[in-house]
Amino acid sequence: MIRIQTDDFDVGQELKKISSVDNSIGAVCSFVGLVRDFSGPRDNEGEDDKISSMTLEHYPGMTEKQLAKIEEDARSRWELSDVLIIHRIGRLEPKDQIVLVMTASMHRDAAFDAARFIMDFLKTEAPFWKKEETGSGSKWVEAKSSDAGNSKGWEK
Amino acid sequence: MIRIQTDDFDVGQELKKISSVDNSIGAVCSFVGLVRDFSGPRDNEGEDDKISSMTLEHYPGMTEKQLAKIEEDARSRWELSDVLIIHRIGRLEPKDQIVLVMTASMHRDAAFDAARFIMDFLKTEAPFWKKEETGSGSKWVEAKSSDAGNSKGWEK
Amino acid sequence: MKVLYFAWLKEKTGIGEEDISLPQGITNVEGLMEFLKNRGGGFEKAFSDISMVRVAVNMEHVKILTPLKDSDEVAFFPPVTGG
Amino acid sequence: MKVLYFAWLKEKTGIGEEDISLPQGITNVEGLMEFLKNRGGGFEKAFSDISMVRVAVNMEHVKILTPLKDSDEVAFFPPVTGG
Repeated sequence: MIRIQTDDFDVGQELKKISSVDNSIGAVCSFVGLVRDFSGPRDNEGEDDKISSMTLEHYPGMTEKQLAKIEEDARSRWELSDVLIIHRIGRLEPKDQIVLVMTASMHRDAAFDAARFIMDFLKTEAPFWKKEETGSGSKWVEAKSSDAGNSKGWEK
Repeated sequence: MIRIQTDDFDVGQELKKISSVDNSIGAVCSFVGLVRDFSGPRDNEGEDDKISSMTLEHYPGMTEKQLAKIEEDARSRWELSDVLIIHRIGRLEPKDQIVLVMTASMHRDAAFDAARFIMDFLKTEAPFWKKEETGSGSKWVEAKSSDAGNSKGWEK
Repeated sequence: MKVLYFAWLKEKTGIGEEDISLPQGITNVEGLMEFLKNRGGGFEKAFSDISMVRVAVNMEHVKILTPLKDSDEVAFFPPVTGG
Repeated sequence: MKVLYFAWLKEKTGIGEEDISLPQGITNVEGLMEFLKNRGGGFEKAFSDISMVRVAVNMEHVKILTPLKDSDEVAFFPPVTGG
């Protein structure tokens, strides 16, 4: 299931829902991405570069389409009982939750692999853009080349 | 932090605590193991083999010592802001949560790797034993050889 | 055709979305980018370095030599940074 | 020395814990297992196939040739199945 929302989410509640789907679920892997208060390598930045807030923009329609494709791809690679992807949009502050990927399976290897796979592809395929506000102004976050490398690693 | 307890845990609450430790945390990976209602390959078992409950025994003292060692080992391999391991003991029923491993880091690769590493070693090093109750009696769960293989894979 | 702009491409062009007819002689994404850049002003800035621009046609990521037809939805945006 | 039994070793021997003196001539884990097995009854059953038994000395996993001293805490149990 894919959810794009401005509201926060509760991982405990989502876990309760997903684990009650089926008595065969033995493993649930959950990944949560959080807003940090800095963006680059930590020691290169002064107080002015501390992030006070962040705004997440997306491409409605394409986001859901790309995430559904990633979910489907994960389900074809691993035996998964359920998959949940929640991504927040709008204004967020340091420590806020941005994204949740939750994968449920009979086996822990499948749950771990699938969650990581989904995060790697979400980072390179899902049309979200972050703009950070700092003491010295606002700027669009630049993509990391390591993210492109991570999703390439899954190609068969 | 290591906790051995009979009580259930709330992953959402634990996540809130761990992510408020430090504004540099960008990634939290949580693994939850759940009680399934069957143990072997699914289609080999009839109604009588359905698990009605399970009892978890452990070796007090050694459990904490082994888990602390696994946590320390994970912290030496990856840059982690925090680590939480909760393992329940006593009587559990299908769908109940058994174990939580939660790892917080600046980066998602470290969080994923560390959580998986801890689970792999917990499965082979931490002195817990499961006894399953089914319609046809009770039996001690046998260790899976795949678990031993998983923890060997991390050896340097 | 519907053309969409996101993140700093939206800020530079000053618009999020517009409806245009596929211009005469333009057959692919690269041609459309050149056409938009030639409008000058914010569009020239937005497309000054096309190595910084990513494209989706009908909500799928595509390369710049992808052919276009008038019914397509084309979106321009920087490399994604979600998650 | 303190000797502990867990899971089905506890069920077969009928005890979870006992205090014994390191028996004369016993120098390592293997010797102690042989000694316990020779008690007969539940102990003989518990140690009938030592490939099924795992050992910890002072709460560390050890191999069966590990030497023992009288102040050690020794535990016998099946392969672990937590998580």
